[in-house]
Amino acid sequence: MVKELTPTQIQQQKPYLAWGLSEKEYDYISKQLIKRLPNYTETGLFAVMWSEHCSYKMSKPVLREFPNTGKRVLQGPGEGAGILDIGDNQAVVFKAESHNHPSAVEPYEGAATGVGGIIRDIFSMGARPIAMLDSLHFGEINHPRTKYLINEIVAGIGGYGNCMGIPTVGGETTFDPCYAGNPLVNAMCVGVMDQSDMQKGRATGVGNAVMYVGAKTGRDGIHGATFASADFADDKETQRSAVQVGDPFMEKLLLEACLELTHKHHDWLVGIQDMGAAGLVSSSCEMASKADSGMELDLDLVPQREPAMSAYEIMLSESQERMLLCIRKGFEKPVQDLFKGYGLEAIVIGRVTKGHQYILNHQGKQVTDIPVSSLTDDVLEEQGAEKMPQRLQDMQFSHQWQPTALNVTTAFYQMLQQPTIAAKTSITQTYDSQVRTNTVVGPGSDAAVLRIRRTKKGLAMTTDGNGRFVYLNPEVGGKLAVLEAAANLVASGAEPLGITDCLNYGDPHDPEVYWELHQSVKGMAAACRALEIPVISGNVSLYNETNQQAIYPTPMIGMVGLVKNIQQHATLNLKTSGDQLFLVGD
Amino acid sequence: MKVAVVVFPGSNCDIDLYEALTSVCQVEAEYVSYQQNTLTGFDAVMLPGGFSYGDYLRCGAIARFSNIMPAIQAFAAQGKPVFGTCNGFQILTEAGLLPGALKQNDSLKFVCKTVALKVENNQTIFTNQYHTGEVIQLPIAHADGSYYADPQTLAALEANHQIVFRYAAENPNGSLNNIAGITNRRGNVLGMMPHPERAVESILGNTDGLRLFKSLLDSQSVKEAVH
Amino acid sequence: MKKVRIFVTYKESVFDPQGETITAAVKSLGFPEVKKIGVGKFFDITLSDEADLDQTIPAISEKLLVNFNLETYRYQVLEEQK
Amino acid sequence: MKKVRIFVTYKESVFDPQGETITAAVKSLGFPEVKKIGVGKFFDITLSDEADLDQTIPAISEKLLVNFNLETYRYQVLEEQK
Ligand SMILES: Nc1ncnc2c1ncn2[C@@H]1O[C@H](COP(=O)(O)OP(=O)(O)O)[C@@H](O)[C@H]1O
Repeated sequence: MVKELTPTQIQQQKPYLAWGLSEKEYDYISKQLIKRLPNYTETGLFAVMWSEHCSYKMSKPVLREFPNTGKRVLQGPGEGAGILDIGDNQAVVFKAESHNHPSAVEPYEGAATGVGGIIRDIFSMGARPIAMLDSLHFGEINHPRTKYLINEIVAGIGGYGNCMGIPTVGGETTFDPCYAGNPLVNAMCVGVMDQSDMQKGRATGVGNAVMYVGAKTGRDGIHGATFASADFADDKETQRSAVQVGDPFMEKLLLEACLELTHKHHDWLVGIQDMGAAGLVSSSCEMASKADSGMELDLDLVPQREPAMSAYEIMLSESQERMLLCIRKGFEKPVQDLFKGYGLEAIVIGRVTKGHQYILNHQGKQVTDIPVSSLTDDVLEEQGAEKMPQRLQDMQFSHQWQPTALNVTTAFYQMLQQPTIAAKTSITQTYDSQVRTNTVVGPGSDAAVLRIRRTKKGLAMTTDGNGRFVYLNPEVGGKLAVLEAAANLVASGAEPLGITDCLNYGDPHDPEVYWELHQSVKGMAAACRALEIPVISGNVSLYNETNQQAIYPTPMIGMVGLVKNIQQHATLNLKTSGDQLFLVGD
Repeated sequence: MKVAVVVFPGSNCDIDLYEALTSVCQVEAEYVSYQQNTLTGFDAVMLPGGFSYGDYLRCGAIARFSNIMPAIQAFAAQGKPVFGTCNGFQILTEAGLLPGALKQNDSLKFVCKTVALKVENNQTIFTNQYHTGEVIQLPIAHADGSYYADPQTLAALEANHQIVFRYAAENPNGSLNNIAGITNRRGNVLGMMPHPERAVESILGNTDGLRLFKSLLDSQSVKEAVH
Repeated sequence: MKKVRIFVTYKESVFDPQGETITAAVKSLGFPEVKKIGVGKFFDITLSDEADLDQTIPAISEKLLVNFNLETYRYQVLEEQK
Repeated sequence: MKKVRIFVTYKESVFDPQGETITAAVKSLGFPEVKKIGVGKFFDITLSDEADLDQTIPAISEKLLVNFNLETYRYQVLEEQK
């Protein structure tokens, strides 16, 4: 059992510092927002909801640079994933997500659960996932740990996607020493749906049920800091592991059950959201916040895998393969029956309430009573300090490096031997790129192309980024990332429609890192505006550092385009000898 | 002609088979849940690829206890056509409808690519539109496709011409005698690791699998067996 | 509660790619003293006190846990409390 | 030759989807007396007579056989002949 500190002890001993909440934030919460000292559970909820990961408090000011409107945009940033109109009352849904830190610690499960998480984001919008892509950045290929990381991460991505029956159709893989201690694992999922099936993560209607479905809650993925702290009386550390383990089989059942619910039972379902980062707390309070509702949950009803879990642990657990539903009052039973048909349990754990309070009960005690908005909307934004990195200041005055002309043939062969440039078939062959028989162009071309059954249309998709370019010139590098993705789509016969991104950077409190973030986003935003492509979803991963050494600033662009007539898609291979080659552009 | 496509928890190539039958071959097909217990009204049964029960324990080991399996056993015993690809093949071996077993690939990795296959026997209801000795290309996508049987079983398979497809160039998984697909003794149950249903449309780049479905659908023997 | 551990391995005649790969990997890590590594799986089964082990264990092994085309098994009673 | 068996299991707190699925399957096959099935793997290691088990076994376990993020291990000397 956990010995929980009292509110006064928390005020004095400041355990929240280790959980990532600053003193200024703590004071603001206790003096301005709730006007009393938060208890243990509440402090934990604030710490996780106010983390950069959940609140984007430092990146938000920068993200405002991105254009996110356009005639096709049905849903911009703010929900599980963005949605674009592709005609015929259909829509494409996509989002990318990073799982860098979990993959650095436990590469197989880290990568696998990253894939699982992004898939849930797509089907929680009411869409059927049709494709996965990834973007992987490793240290030098001959670094001893790199081979292990590649094998495990690639196996994790394939293991999850293959089992789900979602083809992994494209991606990118690069190698550079800067990623040796901090590999980047970004995954993108694309889904398709009828516009009438669009869902939102909203909990409205006083008395409506909040239902929990999927795997049981364990102590997986709970903020590392709490494990390190001395709060645990029971000393079985060696038997403890907070690593999240993915269960793609469970997720497959969850996917089919949720799609049946969203497609066939509009009248039962009010809102649906996946439990991702910060699990139950973030999904439930976001669902309430977006609808301006109140919510009351009984944590004893939450299915638990481990004994003696505290309220804090239940709320913060990041156990995988769980969804939260808001169900119209009176339809709880049919929902339960629907999920039972897939071997899953759906359980009412609370209700939408009058007012705007977020109330949690655990073992006969009320453990939380705070305004919903205090967790979601009142976060103090932080504008980072910015400074142009020293290396770039120095570079302005130095001469540009000029390659000496050597034997072009030798140089060509040497380039082909670069792992970043060499063929990636040893990776892509371990991914099922064809399942569900829509893959018209799989890995190995500029972009993947999938047909949409029973239409003439297709979708092209690609992930691109180049950390080295961004490192050398963040603004230009940012532009190039967008342009490369767009060029890949156009070369496949598609019109670019929209972007999702993963922004992978170092510690934003470092003014040089923050400057890189800001400049590169400016560059990407400028390219988006020039091409009229909105950014409809994305993800930020900061603190990618080892030994205070940040990775290259590495934004990944995931772009989706529309192929109007699938018969007219294009591939990169030369078709017939005698065909003419043209160089287009500058 | 009406074909049952059986859906187990974790099946994920069910739609591929269904579409190959309905959209491409213009044949009536229906999904049949693993929970059902009858196949009345169907003329052929197909078991799709995927990861039934997550491939936990062994591929196909848990699925073979599904409610539908006795009906499939009875269906096969009547000499009606039963076809399993990938996980479907694994389930058929676990259920004892086909001899042998499928082990983890020698590479220990999942492999998805197109491989060359030699048609070893065109005297089956599934292959009569191919030529014996013909080499075709079909996609594979599996982690556990290495066929194993003891020497006596292998010898019997060879002697009875039950080996229908063999890997023709590289052996992608370490299967014995390069076996990619086999039938039962009677020839009405076919299991194979490659995915013919992924190779039935030119837009997807390959139509070598089409004749397998056509063989079955046009097959005189099927019509006789059924009517 | 009764506790039984069932050990499942490939039959001797069946090639075990995992064992071979692991043996090679261990040797290459600089352990020449390691001659061979075989791999198997085991199932730890908790049963109620009434369970008849001589009946139940072979039954679930044969029905589900073991594929006799490839595998063979042994079991060991870990705990048999009344 | 010396022979050692290394048992690798998930740590107690780690979610084991395979074990859960197998337990459910066995119960539904009509074995209500089975309460729980946990799954593990084991390695049977043959070493030369000179091998220092106290050193080698933990070393190869830690380096290769066990993933300490999720797993834990125990070992048992089966045979120690000179
Ligand atoms: N990790 C990966 N996962 C899936 N596909 C990949 C991965 N890495 C590379 N690919 C695929 O391999 C092909 C070549 O990749 P890459 O060398 O990055 O090409 P390009 O520079 O043209 O983007 C592309 O089709 C890409 O989608």
